Amino acid sequence: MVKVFVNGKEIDVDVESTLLNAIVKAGYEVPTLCYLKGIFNEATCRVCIVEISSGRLVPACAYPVSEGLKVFTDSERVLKYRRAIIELILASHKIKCQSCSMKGGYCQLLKLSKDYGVEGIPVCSECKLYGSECLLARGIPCLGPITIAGCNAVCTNEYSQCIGCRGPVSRYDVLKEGVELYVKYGIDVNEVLRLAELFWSSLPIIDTLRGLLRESKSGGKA
Amino acid sequence: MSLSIQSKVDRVFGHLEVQVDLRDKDVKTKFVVMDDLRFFEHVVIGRKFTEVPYIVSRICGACSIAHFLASVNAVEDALKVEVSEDVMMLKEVMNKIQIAQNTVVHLYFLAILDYLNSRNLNELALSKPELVKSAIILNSLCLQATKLLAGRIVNPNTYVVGGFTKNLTKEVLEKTVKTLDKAEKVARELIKPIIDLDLPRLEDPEPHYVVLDPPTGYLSMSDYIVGSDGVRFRKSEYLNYISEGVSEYSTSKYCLYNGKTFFVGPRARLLAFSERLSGVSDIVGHVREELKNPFANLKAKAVELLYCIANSKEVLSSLKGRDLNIRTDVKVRAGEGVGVIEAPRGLLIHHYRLNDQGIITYANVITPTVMFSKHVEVATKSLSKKLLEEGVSLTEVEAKVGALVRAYDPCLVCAVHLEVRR
Amino acid sequence: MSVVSDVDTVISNILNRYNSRQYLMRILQEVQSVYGYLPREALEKLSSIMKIPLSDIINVATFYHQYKLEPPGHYVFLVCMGTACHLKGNQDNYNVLRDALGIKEGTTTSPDGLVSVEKARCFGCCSLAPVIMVVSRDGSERYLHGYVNIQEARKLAFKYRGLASSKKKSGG
Amino acid sequence: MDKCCSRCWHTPEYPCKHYIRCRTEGPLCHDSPECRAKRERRINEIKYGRYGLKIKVPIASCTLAAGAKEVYNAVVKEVNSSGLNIDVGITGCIGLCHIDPWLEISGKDLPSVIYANVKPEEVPKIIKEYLSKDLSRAFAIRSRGSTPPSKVPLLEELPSWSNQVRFVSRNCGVVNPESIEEYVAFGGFKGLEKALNTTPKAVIETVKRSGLRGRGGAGFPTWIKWDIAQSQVSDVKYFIVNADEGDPGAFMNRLLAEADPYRVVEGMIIGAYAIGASKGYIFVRAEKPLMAERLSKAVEEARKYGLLGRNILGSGFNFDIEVILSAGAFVCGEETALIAAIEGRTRPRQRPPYPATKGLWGKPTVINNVETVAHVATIFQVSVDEFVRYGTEKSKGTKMFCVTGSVRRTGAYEVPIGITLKKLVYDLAGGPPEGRNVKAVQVGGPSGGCVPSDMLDTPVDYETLQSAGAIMGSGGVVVIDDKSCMVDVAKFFTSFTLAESCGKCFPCRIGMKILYDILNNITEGRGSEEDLEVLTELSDAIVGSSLCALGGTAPNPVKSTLRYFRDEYIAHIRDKRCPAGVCARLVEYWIDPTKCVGCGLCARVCPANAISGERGKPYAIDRSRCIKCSQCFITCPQGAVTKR
Repeated sequence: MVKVFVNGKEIDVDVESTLLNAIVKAGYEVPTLCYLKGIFNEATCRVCIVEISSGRLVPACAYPVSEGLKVFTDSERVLKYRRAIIELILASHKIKCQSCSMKGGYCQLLKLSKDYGVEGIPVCSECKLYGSECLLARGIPCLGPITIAGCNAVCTNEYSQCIGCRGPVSRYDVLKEGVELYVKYGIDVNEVLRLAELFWSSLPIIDTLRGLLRESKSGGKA
Repeated sequence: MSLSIQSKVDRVFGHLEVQVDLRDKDVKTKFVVMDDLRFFEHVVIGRKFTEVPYIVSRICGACSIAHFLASVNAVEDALKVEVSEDVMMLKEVMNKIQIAQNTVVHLYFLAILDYLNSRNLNELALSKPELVKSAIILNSLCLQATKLLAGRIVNPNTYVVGGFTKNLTKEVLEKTVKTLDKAEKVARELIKPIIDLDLPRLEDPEPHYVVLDPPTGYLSMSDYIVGSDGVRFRKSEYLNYISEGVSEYSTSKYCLYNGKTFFVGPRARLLAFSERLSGVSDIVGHVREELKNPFANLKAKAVELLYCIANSKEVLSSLKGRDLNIRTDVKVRAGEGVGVIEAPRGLLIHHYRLNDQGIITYANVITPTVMFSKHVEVATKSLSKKLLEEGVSLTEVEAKVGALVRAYDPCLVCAVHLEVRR
Repeated sequence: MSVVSDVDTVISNILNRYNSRQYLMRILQEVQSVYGYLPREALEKLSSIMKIPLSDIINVATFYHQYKLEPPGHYVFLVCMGTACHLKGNQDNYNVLRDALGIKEGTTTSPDGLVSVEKARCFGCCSLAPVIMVVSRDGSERYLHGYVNIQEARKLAFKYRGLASSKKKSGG
Repeated sequence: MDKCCSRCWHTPEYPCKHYIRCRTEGPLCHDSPECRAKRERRINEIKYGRYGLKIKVPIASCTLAAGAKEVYNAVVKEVNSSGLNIDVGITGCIGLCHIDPWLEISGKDLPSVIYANVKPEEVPKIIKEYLSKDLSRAFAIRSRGSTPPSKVPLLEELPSWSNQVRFVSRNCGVVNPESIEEYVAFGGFKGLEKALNTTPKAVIETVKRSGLRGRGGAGFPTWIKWDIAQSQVSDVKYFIVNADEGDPGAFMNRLLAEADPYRVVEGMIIGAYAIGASKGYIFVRAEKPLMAERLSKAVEEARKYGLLGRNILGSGFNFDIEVILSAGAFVCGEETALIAAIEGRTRPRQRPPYPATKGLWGKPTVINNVETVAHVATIFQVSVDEFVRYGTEKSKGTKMFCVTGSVRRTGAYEVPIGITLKKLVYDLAGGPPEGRNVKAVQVGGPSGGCVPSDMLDTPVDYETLQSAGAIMGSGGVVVIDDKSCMVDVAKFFTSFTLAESCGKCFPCRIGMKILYDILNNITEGRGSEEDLEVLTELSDAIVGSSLCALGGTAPNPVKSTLRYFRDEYIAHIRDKRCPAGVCARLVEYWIDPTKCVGCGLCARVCPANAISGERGKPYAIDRSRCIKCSQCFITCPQGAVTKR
């Protein structure tokens, strides 16, 4: 048995075991994608990275424990890089992935991407895929820029505004970009907000959006 | 013997219980809707007129297009928007195709089971595979056609107040026509078993009905409503004739036409305009004499199924030649408007009031199910009476009552969204 | 020569010398030295004899740069893409070669199948940068050209295509 | 290495402990003047040729490319035809690539003279002149004790030589790389004999005292690796030498292995003895045939003379070496990937467990690079004290650097660690050619970084280079002048690592692709200011979370260029301009009327019909219509189309 410290919590684990075992034993959680107990621990997805005493980031699923090792499962760096990795993994997926219903909708990756707020692909990207013209340019208030992709842009392809029935993107920067887009095309932000409230009024993110839109309004005036 | 039937009616859109009380000599029946209230009329208040169709189309997954069109009509009426002839026709086509699709689902997946003594679709699929198969095919064909015109199979997104956003090109229309052509072939075969059904005999105790009254054509848009008593009135006056009431036992409202219970829907339409049914007159002949029988709603539906497909096919082929004028620009203004449409289950009324920003300040919606809810009670009552006199077992009665209710094809989720105004 | 006919003999010869997973790399090299590339049949043969999943073999064959899965030309231009060579403009030479030999986008061999042009890793002759090495298909001949500029690259292209065509005539 | 007489009883089966020393210091087991004389004669023959005259021509990949083979043939032809009594031998590359092809003539009582850039046709003249003591053509003279003063400079006085410390490369360009006898004559395998007469622990102790650090890149102290491996209990251990030099711009390993392969073998045997390994592998690029050939030959020879195999030199220690041809993948520089390659698999794996504990086939394995083991051999041949005389506090000894790119004297130079880059670039390599200025120096290959010209005073050792954003790497030093675009350089390295990424872990596989795309956009004038932030963040993420060292260092070029040359990025992004005029999409093409012959090819290939003119007269490019596809530039047979 060796002693390891998971987020400061002292715990004894078997010599052969990995950091993941220790962390789980200590009652903490680390997300994993490629790891499959007893079958696959090649540490390829890097989602399970944690920080160890030396400050290095190591994959929990493959890293062996050692006496007195200190592990931090959610230090700032860890979260930042884990987020970046999830973004990278998503970047290699099709946009469809966001609406993928494989595994009965229990896709680990999608869950993670929600947890870590990297659901950032807006419907706009799909419009571009289909090469349909941008309604904002026509002055039609369209929620495309701030709505999660995955619907194949079924509305915008028919030249009718996106009403955000799939819910908003959870990434602040994307929201921001979207709002900038509205300002750029001179869309009345009240219209946008009204439209957004149609489906999202119960979601916490609507407040963020409100704030952004209000800013843009004041900015628009100035 | 137990003296009351409390029959949970399955194979309908929503949760319905029909109570037949036999304690004293005359039978009491109750049409008890058990879905929760869905205050849609409140939801839309304060929204912009452009959004209302989006919202109300989500009242019902089965007939979203009907609600959509009705509310669009209402808003256009309120804003005094004169949409072009083409748009009108296309709307009608959309509606017809949707009626056809609804009919397929109702007839072949829900209602017909009562007559082919199979408890559920699986059993039917085992006993009559080709029937179920072709029903499914027909359904999907109708859905395809819908998708082509309305953009989606539910909650259409190709139309905004003032006209179509989608550019309905020649290709699109041709595609639709092709699809409908396939559908028609299937339908012709498919409706035979319904037409030949041997329905339970039942004389309609209250043969009053209300239908939309188009100058020409069948299932066309119109501003006038006509009752079986010959009274014809503008849609905007509907409140003077059709009164809404609330029964304490049900979450849905009921309607009375001049204080009489009445029914709407295919049977009513057929009774009114059967002679206008071009192309399918031969079949109409079969069913016409039966139409007094509430059960005959099924046959009426079957007739409409074929007509809708055939007719919309013609219309589209006539349209696809020329270039369509599909947009009318909209000026926001205060106003009041009523939109009426013949939905799959009958007359559907949407009624809004807009202020000068185009914000909804008042909304009222009356769905077919609400209108014929009382009539269902009356009909079931007389049916169960009749059966009891014939001295059939209660279970039998229950089954028959269920079949009758199903023949109306009530949509409870539509019925209950209404806000209760006392 | 038809590949399929003598593939068995070739493989068995090689496997007589080394027959174990650890020599897979060497074995593939030998196969390539015979054919100039790795014919599908050979790989399948290997996998069936050595009891290695074909996927594993393909994995190795595609992972390392040396292996080719399509037949190369009689001569192969290996354009060094080392740092020094890059800085001294071997990218331009590469483009010139492709252009002169009319090699289509996405392929490495000229349409007439005579010569191919490939990017290569540093030969360690950075002192002569930019460097272009030319090897014959069977690897028997190796010519190394240093200080190449685009004019010379053009000349080289034509020179070796000429050699290759003469080879082809002589049934090489 | 023939026996002196029948009394020499050494055979590979029953080896003699003093076999090696016996070869150089005359017979030891028995005392006989004639035997001793025989030995001395042999050594003299080796050094100065049988007739006191010897011509050495370097045969190595680089010199061959420069035409050394022809020179060699010419020499042989001349000697045979003229019937002169001269030995003609081959040798390895001396490291001064700018004088290739060269040859060296030496005589017992004549100076040993080096002739630079020899052409085959001038070989007869050279020989004639040398014999008539006319050294006008000579490049330099090797000082040997007392050399008669002449106007020909001494090799040792040339800046490119005087600043070097030829420690591990002492034999390069001196001995015949194919003859074990010569190697022994020049003190080879002495170190092995010494080592075998001590205990493994003592060997490691010696290495520890020398403070030798891995010359492969990371600079991990060699002795620690050995110590861990030595302390492991295992039936079999492995010692691997990584000669798979994939690092663009570095060729010192190739040079060493080609010029002095036996040194590598000797070092290997010593290391194997230290950790108790019974089997060794040399992993060498198949793309470098000569290197592989020389190494395999060296192994065979050594085996023949009982220096490999059972009971080496009677020490009871068994060890054998196998040369493995690598099919080539840059990632094999990563220890675990190299092991995978030897096992016939691909791709690195997560460390720990480190190879020293669980390596090849799960057995303890030590992996050193060529230069490291060569150093070990030299340390044991010469002495630790000699080694530690050079270098800095933290990193001792000397290191070979390959200075390439825009310098006058490209070559591989061995210098004490801690020498400044300036010295390396200007004094040794002679600085950039006329009219060019050094903009940056790229150290450490694709995983290294760029050091700007104003930081050339940084001493070259592991720590300071790291703090400067570069790494020592295997010692490739590429001098970048003002004609090169730093963004393009970064893009180049990124494309390299992108192509070489094994694709096992996400950060490297997809991160590098995105990095590359962004850089590509920038070089094509489609970049935005935000991109720079993305670059930085992404680079950090990749470094922080990649599986192996390749991913862990791959973004270094981007990071360092971003750090020192942000202005160039900005120039590309803001005013869509490539300051160095490299990025094809951002430069202007124009036709040099003096060079243009008016063939009209360019006009024909131009997809935008931007080129006009009439046959025979200079053509001209219409800037407004030019789409910068660079087709004309590629097509023009005269090189008249130029970038600006």
